[in-house]
Amino acid sequence: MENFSLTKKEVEKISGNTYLIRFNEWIDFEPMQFVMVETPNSVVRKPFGLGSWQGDLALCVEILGEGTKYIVHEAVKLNVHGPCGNDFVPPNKNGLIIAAASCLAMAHEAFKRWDVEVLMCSREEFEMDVRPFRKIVGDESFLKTLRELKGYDWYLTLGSPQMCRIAYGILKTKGEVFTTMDSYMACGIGACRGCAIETKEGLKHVCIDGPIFRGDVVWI
Amino acid sequence: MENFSLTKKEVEKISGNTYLIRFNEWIDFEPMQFVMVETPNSVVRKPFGLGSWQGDLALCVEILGEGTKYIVHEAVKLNVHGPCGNDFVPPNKNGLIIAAASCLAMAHEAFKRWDVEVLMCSREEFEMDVRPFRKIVGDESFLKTLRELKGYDWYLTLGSPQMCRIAYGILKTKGEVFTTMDSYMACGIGACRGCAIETKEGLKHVCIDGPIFRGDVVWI
Amino acid sequence: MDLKVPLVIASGVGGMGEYLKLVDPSCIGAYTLKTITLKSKVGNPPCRLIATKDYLINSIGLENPGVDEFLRRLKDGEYNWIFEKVKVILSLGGDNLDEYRLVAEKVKDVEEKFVAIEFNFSCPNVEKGGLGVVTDLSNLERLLGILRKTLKSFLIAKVGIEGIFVEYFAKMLENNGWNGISLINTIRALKFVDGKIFKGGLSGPVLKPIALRAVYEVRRVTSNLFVIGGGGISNEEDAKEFLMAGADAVSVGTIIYKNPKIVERIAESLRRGRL
Amino acid sequence: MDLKVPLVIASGVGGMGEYLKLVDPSCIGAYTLKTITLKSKVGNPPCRLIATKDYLINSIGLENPGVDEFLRRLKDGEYNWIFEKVKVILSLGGDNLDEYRLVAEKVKDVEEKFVAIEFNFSCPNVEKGGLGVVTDLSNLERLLGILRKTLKSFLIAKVGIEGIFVEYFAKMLENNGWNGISLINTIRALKFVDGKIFKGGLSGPVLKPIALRAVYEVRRVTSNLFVIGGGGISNEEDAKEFLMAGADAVSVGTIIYKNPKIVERIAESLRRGRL
Ligand SMILES: Cc1cc2nc3c(=O)[nH]c(=O)nc-3n(C[C@H](O)[C@H](O)[C@H](O)COP(=O)(O)OP(=O)(O)OC[C@H]3O[C@@H](n4cnc5c(N)ncnc54)[C@H](O)[C@@H]3O)c2cc1C
Ligand SMILES: Cc1cc2nc3c(=O)[nH]c(=O)nc-3n(C[C@H](O)[C@H](O)[C@H](O)COP(=O)(O)OP(=O)(O)OC[C@H]3O[C@@H](n4cnc5c(N)ncnc54)[C@H](O)[C@@H]3O)c2cc1C
Ligand SMILES: Cc1cc2nc3c(=O)[nH]c(=O)nc-3n(C[C@H](O)[C@H](O)[C@H](O)COP(=O)(O)O)c2cc1C
Ligand SMILES: Cc1cc2nc3c(=O)[nH]c(=O)nc-3n(C[C@H](O)[C@H](O)[C@H](O)COP(=O)(O)O)c2cc1C
Ligand code: FES
Ligand code: FES
Repeated sequence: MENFSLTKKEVEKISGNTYLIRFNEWIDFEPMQFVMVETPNSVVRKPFGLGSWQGDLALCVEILGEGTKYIVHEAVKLNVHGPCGNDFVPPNKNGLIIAAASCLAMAHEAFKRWDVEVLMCSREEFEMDVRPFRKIVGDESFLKTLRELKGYDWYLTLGSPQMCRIAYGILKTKGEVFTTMDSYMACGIGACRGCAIETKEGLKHVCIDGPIFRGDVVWI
Repeated sequence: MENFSLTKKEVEKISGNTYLIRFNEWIDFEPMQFVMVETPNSVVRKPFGLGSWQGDLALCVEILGEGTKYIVHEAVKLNVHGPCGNDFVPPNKNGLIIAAASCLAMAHEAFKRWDVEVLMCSREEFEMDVRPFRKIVGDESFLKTLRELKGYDWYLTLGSPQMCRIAYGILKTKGEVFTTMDSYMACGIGACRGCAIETKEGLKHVCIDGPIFRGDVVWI
Repeated sequence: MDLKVPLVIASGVGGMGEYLKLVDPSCIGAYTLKTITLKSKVGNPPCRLIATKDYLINSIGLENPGVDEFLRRLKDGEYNWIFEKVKVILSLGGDNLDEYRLVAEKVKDVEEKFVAIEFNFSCPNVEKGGLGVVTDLSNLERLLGILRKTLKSFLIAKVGIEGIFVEYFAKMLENNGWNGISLINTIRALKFVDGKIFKGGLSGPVLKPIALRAVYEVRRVTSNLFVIGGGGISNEEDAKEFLMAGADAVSVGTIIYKNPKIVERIAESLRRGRL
Repeated sequence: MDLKVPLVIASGVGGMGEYLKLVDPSCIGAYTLKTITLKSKVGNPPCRLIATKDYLINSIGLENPGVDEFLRRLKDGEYNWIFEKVKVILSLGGDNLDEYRLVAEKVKDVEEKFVAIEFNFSCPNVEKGGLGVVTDLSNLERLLGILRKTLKSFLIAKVGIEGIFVEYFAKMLENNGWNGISLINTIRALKFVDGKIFKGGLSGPVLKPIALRAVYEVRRVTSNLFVIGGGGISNEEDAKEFLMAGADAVSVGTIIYKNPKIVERIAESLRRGRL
């Protein structure tokens, strides 16, 4: 856990409103860990999953509001702290990551370390080469592909709560499902107690108990 | 008293940080009345003396902070209300107006209506043709000229509190002295009671009792 | 209280009707006059104002001519033009509990001119009175009873968030037969201006989340009181939120200084919302 | 209270020492732990936070393991690493006056580990207790006496601006032999988020003018109390203003979320100011 100042090296559009940002600096992290990023539009920092691309430290950011717009289009340097959250230790078996465009860099680092397959999903066409990953574009295709999936022991879904929730509904009978959980954060390090979510095992804190949870613990 | 929307016609630098702004619209007013101008940098409007130049309605604005900067450099349209304050009825005698650059347009309208002489003062060189008015540049020259003045029955000083205060000290023995008074304002129309100043005759309100006061009432 | 638009001009901000020159009177449900106290007050020494884009701090100190002079002017017809244009709420205050009682006595025979009488229990800018009265709860409660008996009017208390919880005050009002509560007044604040201390009451946009909560908490404990909600209302959306939080009408204050026309826009949106 | 830098980390914001990983401990005069209550609390249901550039509203609800579990962890050495790095202030709370008394009893034999003990009389996010205790003044005053007798520590009260005037509370503290007062806690607030009501305590920059005034008013009536001033401090200038308004030390809260390094800058400026 440390303070870092990251300088942007390159910004590329992945698809839709989602961008890949590579940095000049490197932070040591484990897959699924995240950083808290300062933006001028909020008194709290905002969480973004750590990843890599072409050997550089990378964040993927979907523009939703002022903060993400700032990160993608305005910032030159970012004040961040991290790495936050737990690393995820995948079951020692045959798994698949299903990732939204905003989780490309996260998925990529996991792919490198775990030797796992990755399926990249997006509502809009990809405008970037995301090889070696397979691409799925559009809701229909997403649902169809997920329904047809077989042969994996576990799945890890990375993306919006809605996407992960839907994927869980389809995949829960096919293997163990793990998922990112979303929560409003202030500290990212267990201090503020703001990132609580309700789970079957009681309240959990996304920043110190997550960010990855078992699907059957957080959803019915 | 009305709401107006003024559109800028032309902005010219008078001297230093002070600009003359002419507008496409006209507001009927008496010399020395002012308008309250909305700026994005404050929850209250700010007062500026009404005047004219080359037949157009004009305000002269010295850039001091964010509000005046906005008015001069950014605004296209200004929301204002006015005319506020009393018109000043000059003694029916031989008078002189001593005006800072920020009061050029005010002085000009008074000149037109009252057939009075005007002395324009500025710390910095004039960058605009202020004819037919005589110019005084710099502190020394200002003090010297004022000390040498004679032959007027009354004087009206228009400018910063400091300038008017100093002028009063020099002129008070030479004739009747009238002066603008400065005060923080919220409404400009007598509602908020915020623009109170202390005078020998008790508290006065610049917006409804002024903006012009007799020097010997507000100063020793 | 029957208002054609659920919007009132907050006390003090609009002085003695001056903004009727800049805001279409048909947009105003009621116009609250500047608080009148038993004795005249010259107010606080200048400087009295400091503003930023997010707030205004004022230190007017209830400058007003006192109730006797006010009544003289009223009887002389000086305010007739206001009554011709809008419904008027009279705001009253005093330096101590006794003065509240006395000022109420004084206005007894003109009370029917006003759509409501609002007692200001929360002016932060006077040494005595104003906020001070809420520190003596049992006497305050007794006073509420006396004022209720003295006047037949629709009685409103103007309450701030300091010194006493708004919901406790609201319960007391309800128990004593009062009709309404006006929330919130300015909050005591301090700002350094060129290294010097400037003290006054905070108003404007920064108040909104605090004022919304006050309205909500009061509405939770009382259903009878007419709640006038305000503090930081700057636009149509803000006004709607106060109604959603439980207010029966909104009050607009500081925003009128930024742009009187916004009051008309807010009124228009409230009218449409009612249909 | 002897602090090498007149800067404390505000209770709750810094959890149980987590920010010692991101802020140089030598910059911190004292680190206040999250409020510990008699019974454990799971806290409020999510969502618990909403932020803008001007403020944070939190609805944590004093989530904490309760005093017994806290003491177990303390005795097991779980917090030793904190004590090795900084002076620590313990923050305590309860659901009613009795629980304050009981929680004080419980910590009696560990009190010398802390540079001070702060009682939180002002958490706006719990239904009972917190803010509620200030509504019963005579019992509150009695409690202050009892707590003073129970503990030998440097005793601080954390006070908000609602329910009771800060200066009244300060006088009560002084009369009962307390050592300090920490001003201000969050203010109850409400925000509509996607049309839904979100309630919590307001912190961050918007509090500054209100908090400065609270410090000023308290300093006016007491000279003995150690005043920790905070609420909206965002930079060196803000911190200096709190000292100028009468604080003996400043507390930093929400700003640590925006940038932990700012705490170091503020500390540095305070250190320089002392020379
Ligand atoms: C552990 C974690 C990892 C994440 N990783 C990524 C990522 O790699 N890429 C990505 O694009 N997004 C990621 N997100 C989501 C991202 O943090 C939000 O989209 C971002 O904060 C929105 O900021 P904004 O200012 O643009 O939006 P706003 O306009 O402020 O809000 C838009 C949405 O973002 C949410 N949000 C705002 N502030 C916060 C905050 N402080 N904490 C959490 N949520 C907030 C709001 O609830 C709202 O729904 C992650 C979220 C979490 C919890
Ligand atoms: C009756 C009257 C007529 C004026 N006419 C002119 C004029 O013709 N030309 C001109 O250049 N200036 C005039 N001024 C001064 C002008 O109003 C201020 O310079 C202006 O408000 C500064 O705004 P700002 O945002 O740039 O400055 P800020 O950075 O906000 O403050 C700079 C200075 O302006 C003063 N000020 C800020 N807001 C107000 C306010 N609402 N009311 C009064 N003072 C304020 C502050 O006290 C401060 O000293 C007049 C003032 C008065 C009282
Ligand atoms: C300049 C000024 C004068 C005020 N005078 C009074 C007053 O005399 N009586 C009163 O009850 N409230 C007074 N107030 C408080 C307002 O009525 C209102 O409650 C407060 O400003 C909060 O609302 P706002 O944020 O919409 O302005 C005054 C406020 C301002 C800004
Ligand atoms: C997330 C969060 C949790 C808090 N928890 C506590 C707490 O447990 N005890 C307490 O006394 N104050 C608590 N506070 C209040 C802070 O200590 C501080 O008084 C308040 O936030 C105002 O200061 P600031 O504007 O610098 O944040 C909390 C504040 C926040 C934002
Ligand atoms: S974000 Fe603060 S505890 Fe998780
Ligand atoms: S500016 Fe409001 S009364 Fe003069």
